[in-house]
Amino acid sequence: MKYINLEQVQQRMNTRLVINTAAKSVFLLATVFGLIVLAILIYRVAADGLSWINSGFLTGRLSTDPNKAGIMGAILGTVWLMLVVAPVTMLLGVGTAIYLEAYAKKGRLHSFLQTNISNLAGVPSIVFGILGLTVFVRLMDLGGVILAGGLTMSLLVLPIVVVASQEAIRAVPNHLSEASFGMGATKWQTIKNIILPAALPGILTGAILSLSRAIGETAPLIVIGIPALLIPFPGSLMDRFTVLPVQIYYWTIDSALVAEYANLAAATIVVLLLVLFLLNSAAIIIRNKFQRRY
Amino acid sequence: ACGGGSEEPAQGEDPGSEEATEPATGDEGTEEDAAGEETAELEGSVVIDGSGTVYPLMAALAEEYMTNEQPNVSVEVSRAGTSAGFGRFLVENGTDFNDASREIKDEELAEAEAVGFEVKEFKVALDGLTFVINPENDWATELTDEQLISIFKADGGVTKWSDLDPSFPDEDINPMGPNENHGTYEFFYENVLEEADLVEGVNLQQEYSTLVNLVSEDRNAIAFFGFGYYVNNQDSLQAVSVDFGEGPVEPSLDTIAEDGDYAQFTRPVFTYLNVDMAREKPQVLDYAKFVIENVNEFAGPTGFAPLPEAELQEYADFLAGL
Amino acid sequence: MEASSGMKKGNAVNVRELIEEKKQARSISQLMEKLMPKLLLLIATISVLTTIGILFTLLTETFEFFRRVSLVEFFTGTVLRPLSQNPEFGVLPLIMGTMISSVIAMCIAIPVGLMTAIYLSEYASEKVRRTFKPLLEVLAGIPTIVYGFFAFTFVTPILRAIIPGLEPTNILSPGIVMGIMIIPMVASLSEDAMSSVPNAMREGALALGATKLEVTGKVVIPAAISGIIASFVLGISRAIGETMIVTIASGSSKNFTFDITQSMQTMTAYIVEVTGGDAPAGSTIYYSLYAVAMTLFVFTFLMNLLARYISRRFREEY
Amino acid sequence: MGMVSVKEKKEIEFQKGNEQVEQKVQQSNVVYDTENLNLWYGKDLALKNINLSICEKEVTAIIGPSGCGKSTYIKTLNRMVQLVPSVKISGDIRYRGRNILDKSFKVEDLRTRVGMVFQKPNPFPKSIYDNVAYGPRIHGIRNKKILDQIVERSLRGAAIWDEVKDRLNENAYGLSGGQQQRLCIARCLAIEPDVILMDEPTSALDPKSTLKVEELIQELKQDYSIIIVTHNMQQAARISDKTAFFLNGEVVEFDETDIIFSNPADKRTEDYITGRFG
Amino acid sequence: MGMVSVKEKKEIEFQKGNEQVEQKVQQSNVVYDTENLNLWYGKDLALKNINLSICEKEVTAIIGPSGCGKSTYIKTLNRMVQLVPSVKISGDIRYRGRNILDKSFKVEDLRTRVGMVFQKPNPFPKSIYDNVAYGPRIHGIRNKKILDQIVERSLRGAAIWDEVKDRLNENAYGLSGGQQQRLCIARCLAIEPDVILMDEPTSALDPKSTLKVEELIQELKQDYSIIIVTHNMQQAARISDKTAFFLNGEVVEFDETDIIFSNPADKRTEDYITGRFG
Ligand SMILES: Nc1ncnc2c1ncn2[C@@H]1O[C@H](COP(=O)(O)OP(=O)(O)OP(=O)(O)O)[C@@H](O)[C@H]1O
Ligand SMILES: Nc1ncnc2c1ncn2[C@@H]1O[C@H](COP(=O)(O)OP(=O)(O)OP(=O)(O)O)[C@@H](O)[C@H]1O
Ligand SMILES: [Mg+2]
Ligand SMILES: [Mg+2]
Ligand SMILES: O=P([O-])([O-])[O-]
Repeated sequence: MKYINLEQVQQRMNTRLVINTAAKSVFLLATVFGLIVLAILIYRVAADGLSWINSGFLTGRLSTDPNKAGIMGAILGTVWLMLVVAPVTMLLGVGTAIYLEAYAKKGRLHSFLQTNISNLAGVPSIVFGILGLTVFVRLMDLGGVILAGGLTMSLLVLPIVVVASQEAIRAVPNHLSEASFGMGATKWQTIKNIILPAALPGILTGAILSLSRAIGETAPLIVIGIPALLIPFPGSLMDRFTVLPVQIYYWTIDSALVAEYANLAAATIVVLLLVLFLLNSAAIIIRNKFQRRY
Repeated sequence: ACGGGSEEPAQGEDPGSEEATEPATGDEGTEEDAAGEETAELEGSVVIDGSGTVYPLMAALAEEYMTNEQPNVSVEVSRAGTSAGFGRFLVENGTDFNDASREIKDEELAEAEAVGFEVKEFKVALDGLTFVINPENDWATELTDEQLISIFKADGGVTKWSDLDPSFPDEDINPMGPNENHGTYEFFYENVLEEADLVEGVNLQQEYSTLVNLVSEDRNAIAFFGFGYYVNNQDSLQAVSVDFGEGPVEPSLDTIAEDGDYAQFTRPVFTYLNVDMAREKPQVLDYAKFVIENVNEFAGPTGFAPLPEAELQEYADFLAGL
Repeated sequence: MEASSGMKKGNAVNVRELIEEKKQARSISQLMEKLMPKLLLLIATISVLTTIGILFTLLTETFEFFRRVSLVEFFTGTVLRPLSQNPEFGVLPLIMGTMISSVIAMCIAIPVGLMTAIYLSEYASEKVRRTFKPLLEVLAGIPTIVYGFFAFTFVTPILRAIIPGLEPTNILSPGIVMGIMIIPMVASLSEDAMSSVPNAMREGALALGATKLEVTGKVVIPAAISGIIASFVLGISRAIGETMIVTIASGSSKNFTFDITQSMQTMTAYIVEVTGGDAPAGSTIYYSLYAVAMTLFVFTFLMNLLARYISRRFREEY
Repeated sequence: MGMVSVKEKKEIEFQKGNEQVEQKVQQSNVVYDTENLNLWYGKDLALKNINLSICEKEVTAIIGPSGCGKSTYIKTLNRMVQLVPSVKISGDIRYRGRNILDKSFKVEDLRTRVGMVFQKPNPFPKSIYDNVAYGPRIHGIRNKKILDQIVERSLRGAAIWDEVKDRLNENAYGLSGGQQQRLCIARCLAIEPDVILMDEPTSALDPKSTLKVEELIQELKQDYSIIIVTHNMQQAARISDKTAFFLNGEVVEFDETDIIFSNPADKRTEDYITGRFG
Repeated sequence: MGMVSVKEKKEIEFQKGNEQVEQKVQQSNVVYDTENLNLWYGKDLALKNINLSICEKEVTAIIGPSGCGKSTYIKTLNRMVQLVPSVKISGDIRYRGRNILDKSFKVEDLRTRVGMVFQKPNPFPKSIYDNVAYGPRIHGIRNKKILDQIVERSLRGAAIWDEVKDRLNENAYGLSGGQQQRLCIARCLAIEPDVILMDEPTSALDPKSTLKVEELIQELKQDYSIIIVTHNMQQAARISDKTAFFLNGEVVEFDETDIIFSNPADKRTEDYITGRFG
């Protein structure tokens, strides 16, 4: 006895295939939707801002006069901030990742640390701002300076680096470290000579991604307190500063005061996106170039 | 010179009482200081926070000072709002100046005393409380002060335009303004509404840009804020001419001046100086002097009416005495 | 070993002896061996300290706040007027604002994100996937301030042209833009979950004559469901914590309403507003900041726990 | 048709031997008929000019060292190989006379007639019942009673009914590897296929489960045509009627299993079978 | 000492047979001596009462079906098995008389004397030179000249020098699988071990490379004691002097390779060798 009637199957087949094709188009549409928004966003921003970008704008000092205003101060502020964030996050992030992946026994401590990190990854950035305000600005009495902002940002992006580094380390095949152990290498020798070099591309990618997150963050810095007008360029870790996204924020909300500020904001966005684009390209290049071959 | 200056200004001081300072000693000091400072390269920072309304004026001054006077001094201007600004001002090692679009309150002065420093009030310019409506609104371009108050007051009995005048459209009015964070709100609440509650459903916003947008896109909106925000957005807003009893007066730099026709809705804006800071840090004092000397020049372009010279002279004298 | 090292063909070097010789030098590496784990543990505790720091700062000030304002008033009050002469501290308007903006965001992000994930994981060729995924990641990497600007200057005007009565600052526009911002997150995490479903399972279904859609709907999605739902929950917690978009585009009215055309404030935007430069320490409003932040923290914390729970609990075993 | 391994032209004698094979093969009913099949992964030629006829209700074993193209060939028979995007195919494969490589031939159709069992058991992460009912359901059978019957019959057919009949609603991953593999066979039987392809179906199983599956195959061949890939020569010898020996993408020899294992025509076959390489 | 597979007490005859084996084994110099070794992964007993003596300068093959504990045993010999946290061990393993399971025995020391070659070639993602120099370097040898000598000698020893001498600075992943495996052997030779453990060193290689590695093993046994795991019985027969047959974590039989393959004492050995299971 046959339950499956081949003719019926045949008939239904056509409907099923049509539905499949229709669904595929809908899915494609959804995928493209995000990209269209991206295109519009970039087009809009470029249309508003591109004509405002010139060497004066890029190298000039901040000004209340839109025709004189430049964003060098914000660029330098961003660079200074990264000078804090990059080393601090790398040290803390990679260190934590190594500990978790190579040393911590899979037990209570390990799962506690791991849970803690994934929870930190989900804490809103503004709460980190409050932490920074309370601990670095007030308690340690640093004031709203680069160091305070940088440390706040470091803690904010720490989970990104930890998780990325963990994944990179975990992706180093066991047989490599086994080979090293098999030669009589100690654990730290193996980590230093084999695991870290092999995981480096992944770690770097994570580091770059975390930096680009830090470059774009606004809320925590606003909470820490960044002046709306700051003309001198920052010159040390203990200087007050402003950064690109904060400048965008102020110019956006002040566009009611001076209409051209909207253009300045757009122009600054173009610069910021360009920086992020470069960083992300670097990440992708690293990822592709060092694509694992083992 | 120091002794004379330092005694008086602290508490509840009325700007008028400054006449008491001796002009003679002050003059000498000023010249000396001025002579000394023209060559002296100052450095360090001056920290200013406070009113968003006063911000454009103070920012313009600060920029001028840093670019053309003392390039090594960093004057950073924030704009948290008058009250929030006082929060940062009234602490130990707080800000050097606090801009305010209302007068300092007694409690705030008391706090300064508790912390242990002296506060000096400077009026810096005059601002006209401006009521703005949508450009499409062709009926409410002229209103009496009473009508305006009745729109914003809780029991004003006005919710529709037609409540003001039967010839107006039968549509709901959307009143709005800056929120309680702002001195502008407090001035309006205390001096115009005389502390009567605001109407239910008034839309209070933190950012002036939001208000400008709201009004520019809503023909039933009416908002109040500083004259400067109107001047900069004349394309998208129109100001209500206010009839204080002698015919409608359009707010303008002339009418909002101290003796102008719009004076009833005019208010002074201030900056408050931490005098102890000025004594400690030469750049703060120098900057204060610079502000007083140049503020009138910057007032007009940023949407404020200038102060009488005499008043400024008093401040200059006071500073010279420090 | 002695026996073996003697007969090595090499005459010049005796590695065995060299190694024995260098054994002393190895005491440094032995030291490192002992030191590193301790050092690394120390570093690893920083992340714990961060959490403790957050809890500590939030809790002490929150505690002070609740000495001034009752828990009941805070959590049941529908009016938030912190600066008023007679202030009221009901947090419900902020929770409402947060919930509504998040719901709007997820209404966009979940369907679009999931469909994108399905397309990329099940339909797209390897080449398409390799171009689209980084592009979407770009979308995820755009700073939220840019999205705020976009919502305020582009999306809102368009929406206002379509929906009469929409206020220039409203919760709808930032909600939508937030949704767009979260699409890549949902898409990418769901895609990961779906691509990690073993191909063997797809092949099993295909070999029975199933179409791709049937494979996706009846095999891949059920198998990946824990990861997919976790991506939704993480998306929601991202929406709850998002700050700049709402700060710029939804105004600061503390309305307690379901009307999405109105301006509303979220918990995050409230924090920005109150800090706005620097909060006046010691006032009740200053403490309210921490109470709201604590509420926000608890919200997102619960969401994260939920996500973890889901991805563990509902993981299909295969 | 039949097995023709086109090597250098000199090997004429070798070719002659194969023609004999061809004749033998033609005696029974042909299900699958592969002609001049070439298959490339990108630029790598993985199957070289395959000619092979598979007969009805027989077990045909495909043996050969790792990487010789066994899996590739068997997956070509239900076009699963085309899931790899870089695959290019030339030649003909006729299934019951129709060329399955033809555009007009719907793969979904083909695959409802040609079931497949994979190397690693791959049940869906669903209940045992849903696993078996999956195929009938996608083909439109919703009636619970009919589904129940199909499930029971298929599980019985796969000799696993008694072991699972009390836990049909439990997740299939609770079963042992051997049970899972028989479940996969049941799942395949549920769509009432004509041919069953098996790619090393026992290589992930312990000896006991292997035995069970082998017995099952012997039974199934009453009703189905079975093509089985294995790299266990003993297994091929035990269960198959015909055996094809693949090497480097070519069919070296295809004949009755007895002949292949006792008296292979090709030296390489002999070398492989006696374990001289691989 | 020697091989004693303690089974149920009834198997007395079987035990007797083993005692004879023991005597044979004692004739040569013993490198490794395993006594009553039990090993658990968590609660699973993976090695059951293993007794085995490995002799100097011989190739000892370990065969058995998948999962019988071959890898586990060989990894116990250099304590690599302890990288799995759940592992528990009882019994003694004496390497040249000293118990390596003793706390005082540093694993690093042990592993500089006992090299290991793995199933999949696992060169480091470094240059060929750096791969070979890795071991000497971590043991403190920095002198470039000495390193050069070591590298050359090791590569020669692994019969790969001629193929790579012109590209020492290229990445090791540019080599073919078989070359990589010989490189791994060279890397292991660079620290001049006493014993070399090999876990299915050719299972990932093509027949040609397999042959090369097998030849190499034959050569290496002049200087080293080699223990090799393989599931290719032919390979064991070809290259080893002694063979141990593992089943379910136990040593079923351990004897001269010739004897194991021609005349095994145990029925299970015979069954396995003739392909009746596995
Ligand atoms: N997806 C693929 N892409 C590219 N090449 C492939 C792919 N799958 C298989 N190949 C190559 O095709 C050849 C035949 O592979 P196939 O899997 O058919 O071998 P097999 O005989 O099944 O081997 P095994 O016994 O290891 O399963 C091999 O050289 C293999 O490397
Ligand atoms: N890391 C581990 N954790 C738990 N159990 C393990 C682990 N490694 C191996 N086992 C178990 O120990 C037993 C012996 O495994 P082992 O790898 O030694 O077998 P083998 O003989 O090497 O098999 P193969 O031929 O497949 O390599 C198996 O049952 C295996 O499942
Ligand atoms: Mg295969
Ligand atoms: Mg093994
Ligand atoms: O911003 P304010 O001037 O109104 O305080």
